Amino acid sequence: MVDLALPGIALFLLLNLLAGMLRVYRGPTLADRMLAALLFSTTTVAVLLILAEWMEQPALRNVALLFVMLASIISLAFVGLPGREDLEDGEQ
Amino acid sequence: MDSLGLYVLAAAVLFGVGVYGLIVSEHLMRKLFAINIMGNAIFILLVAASGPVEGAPDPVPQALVLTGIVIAVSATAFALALMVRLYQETGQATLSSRDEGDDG
Amino acid sequence: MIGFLLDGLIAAGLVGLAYQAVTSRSLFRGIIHFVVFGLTMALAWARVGAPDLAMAEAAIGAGLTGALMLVAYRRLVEDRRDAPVDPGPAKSRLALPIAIGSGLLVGVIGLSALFSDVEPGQAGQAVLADLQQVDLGNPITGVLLLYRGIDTLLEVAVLLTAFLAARALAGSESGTGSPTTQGPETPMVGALLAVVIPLTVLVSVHLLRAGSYEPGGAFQAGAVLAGAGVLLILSGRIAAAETAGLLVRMGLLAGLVSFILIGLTPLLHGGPLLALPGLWAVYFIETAMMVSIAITLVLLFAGGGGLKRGKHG
Amino acid sequence: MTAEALALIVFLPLLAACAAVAFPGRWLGWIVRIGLLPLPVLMLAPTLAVLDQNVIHLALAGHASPLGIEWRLDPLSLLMLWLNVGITVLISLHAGVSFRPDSDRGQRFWPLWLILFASMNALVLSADLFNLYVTLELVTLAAIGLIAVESKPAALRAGMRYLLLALMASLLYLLGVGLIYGQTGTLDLYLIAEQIEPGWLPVTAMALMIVGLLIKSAVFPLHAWLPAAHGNAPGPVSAILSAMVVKVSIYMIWRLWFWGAAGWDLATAANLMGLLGAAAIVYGSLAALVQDRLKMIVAYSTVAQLGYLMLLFPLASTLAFQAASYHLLSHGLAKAAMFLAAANILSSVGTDRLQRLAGVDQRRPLDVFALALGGVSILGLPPSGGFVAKWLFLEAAWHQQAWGWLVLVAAGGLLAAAYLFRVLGVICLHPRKRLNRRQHREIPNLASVAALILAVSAIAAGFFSAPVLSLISAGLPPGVTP
Repeated sequence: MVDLALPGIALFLLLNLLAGMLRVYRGPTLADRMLAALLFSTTTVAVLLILAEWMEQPALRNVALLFVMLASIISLAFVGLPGREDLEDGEQ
Repeated sequence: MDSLGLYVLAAAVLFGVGVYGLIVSEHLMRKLFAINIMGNAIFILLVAASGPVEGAPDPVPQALVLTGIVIAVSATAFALALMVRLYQETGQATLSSRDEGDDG
Repeated sequence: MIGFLLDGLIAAGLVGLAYQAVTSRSLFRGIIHFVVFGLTMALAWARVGAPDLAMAEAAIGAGLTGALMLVAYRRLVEDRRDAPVDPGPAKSRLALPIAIGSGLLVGVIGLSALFSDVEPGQAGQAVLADLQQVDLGNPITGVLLLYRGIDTLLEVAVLLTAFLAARALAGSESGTGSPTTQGPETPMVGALLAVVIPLTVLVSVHLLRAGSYEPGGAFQAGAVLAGAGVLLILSGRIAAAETAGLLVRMGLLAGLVSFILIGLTPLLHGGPLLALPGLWAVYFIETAMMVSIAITLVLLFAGGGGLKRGKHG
Repeated sequence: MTAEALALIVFLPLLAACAAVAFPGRWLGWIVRIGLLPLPVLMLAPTLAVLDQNVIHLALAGHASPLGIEWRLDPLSLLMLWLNVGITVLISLHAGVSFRPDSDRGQRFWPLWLILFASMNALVLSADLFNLYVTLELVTLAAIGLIAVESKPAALRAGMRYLLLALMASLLYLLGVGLIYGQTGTLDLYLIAEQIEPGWLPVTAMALMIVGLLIKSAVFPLHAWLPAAHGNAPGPVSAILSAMVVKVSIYMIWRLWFWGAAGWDLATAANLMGLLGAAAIVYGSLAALVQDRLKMIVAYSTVAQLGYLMLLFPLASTLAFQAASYHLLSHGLAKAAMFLAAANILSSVGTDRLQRLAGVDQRRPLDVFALALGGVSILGLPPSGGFVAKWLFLEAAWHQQAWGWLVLVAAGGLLAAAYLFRVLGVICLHPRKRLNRRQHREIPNLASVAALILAVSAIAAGFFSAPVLSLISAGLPPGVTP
């Protein structure tokens, strides 16, 4: 049962991601998309940590670490986009 | 079929999506998405095409893909700079107009 | 079985995201999908037993490429508000058949390559056999620096060339301004930087050191370090300058020059070209490459020839 | 000695490029000289070694293949190396004037120029399929950076189209490399040749790599990007693009075809390649005939002349090898001369539209002379280098009783004559002098002298063919019998 638990959780988290992606896809506001994208990175970190245990590849923890660093950078890069409201208007 | 086969199938579809995007997209940045997606598809095939060595994946194709990723980002960065410059000069980020006879 | 489900989900996600990236209505959304595609790609690499590639893809393929795309998008929007940014997709009757045809072709090639009974690669076997004599735990770092060093050397040259070519384009006109965020004075940004910058440096040094015995290495570490630089630019602490100062230029070239010079030294006493004189040389070159990669990527992001203190520096 | 010389031939220009980035300003001129001028002298050691031993292997980092990467110098790669060194140094004379090292443009130009030079040297030496991919990417990026260095809209657009196609081409090549590694477990071209059997996967892999390289070398019908890119680049860049950059990928196809797939029966595919070449010759020449800009005419002429290099595949004899290699050499020299001359005329008159060039022979006699001499070699009149190449092609076709190819080579010469005489006719035979004196801008003599030296070398190549031809016949691929 235990060997099913870890991949099961990973699968569940991935399904969560899929739901999150629906938000990225549907929007409607940029904030929704942003939050979904952030959710994506945190969930991926969790998936990677679980995979590290399950696949017995401790190196994947380093990958997770890297994801955490990237999340902060990408979020600031998103926030830094200027005039995003009128962009969104123009493109919808 | 094992997991690697699944990823090879995904790579095939990704390549198709990339080709489709390359043809359909007018905007240069979308063309770059498409080329990068095709590149990733090929990277998957590169790793999948070689058999394991002593039970572990062969390190050589992985090193090649690592090199490939860095080259892809270099080319993409330059292409983006070229696109921005083209846009500043012409107001277009596409290749649609044909004025090659221009001797500027 | 459950692993197969997991892989199926990741594979389906890859395809969906890729399709969204190339066809989504707005370009901005396309970029988000592309970045998320890259992150999913990293998961896929983790699943097929390639953690080095997972790291490289997450940091370079998704993170920095995404950041570069965002900043390019921003320049497009800012430069000419009158011109339409995105003309939308073209109609082509041939697109779908060609795409399906090439996808099928690649699929047939890939599957038959996968299921043809391949021998273990001679090169891979030789690498693992030779690494027994060297105290280097990560075979990929071994391939990159000891056995296929010239690939890596030229790869660093490719990155430098991309920067030089992009710099040669950047005219004196508008559009070279650094992409700072709107509210760098807000206390949150300062606090974020105070935490994230030292952490980023720490993580990159960790990844660099890890590269000798487990997945990691100069490229991944350099990309994370570049992330710190990108943060500093976005918060207005540093900005693009017309020309590079001496320090930036030295950092830009450190990797390539030290690799070439160390690679040439064996010739002085009749040794083979590019034979690194010891593991210290591997570490030295990797460190120099990390610095060069980080600075090159930051300069590409800043969109200028050099760096200077920013408005909020 | 040879190892040291080869190392410097690749790394000296690369180090000079780094120095040019590190110390911009007054030192740049000297850095460039140090990076370029010792190269012809350094070439002597490898040349003597090849004359002595025919083939030189150099295992980089002391690891022979399959573990490491090998450099391999044989007569064909020696010829390419000499061609690259010679043409680059001569074009650099011109670039030294048109991109003065102390100017802002010069500082953007020279690092990329040096990297392009170094990367082509590295490409010619490499015998490793993946290393070839890396060097080819370096060549492409540096070349496109140079095309766009003046940021004219037409050049930017041409560069962008070139870049997208080149990236796609690299992906096809890379997929082929991956399949080959999966099948053989090695990346060294010569080890692959021993192990690979013509099953459907290896054939597909070869086909993918060759199609990718055909795109990069702009062989008909994949030539669409070339005329715009070569016609809109700055003068020295057009010259090196036509003289060397497209040739190195054709060189790679030769390597894959004749050395990599040595034992395969490729008769049908070879005829197909020959037909592509034939179509390139006819289409390129006809397109050159209707262009109204001088540089575009020269660029379409490149499309046509590349077709001759494809005739090697169906003919595949000693004579054909000598012909194709000599064509590579003489076309490189002649085309570089013509592009430099055209660039001089363009920057002097302010336009290169043909109808406005009437009477330019009185303003720029040296450039028109260089253009004419280059043209003589392109259309294969004796005693030029081009004549030797075309004569050898005719002889090769004659010996194999391949009458179709024979007629094609002869007709190609006539077509070339048509578009070149059109150019010279407009420039020199004109009822009244229409060139406005006020539009005329002085440019330094050295720019014209560089074009003239290249043109004279293209003619002189006709007199000194014997040692080169015997060198080439010493380095034939395994399948080809003398």
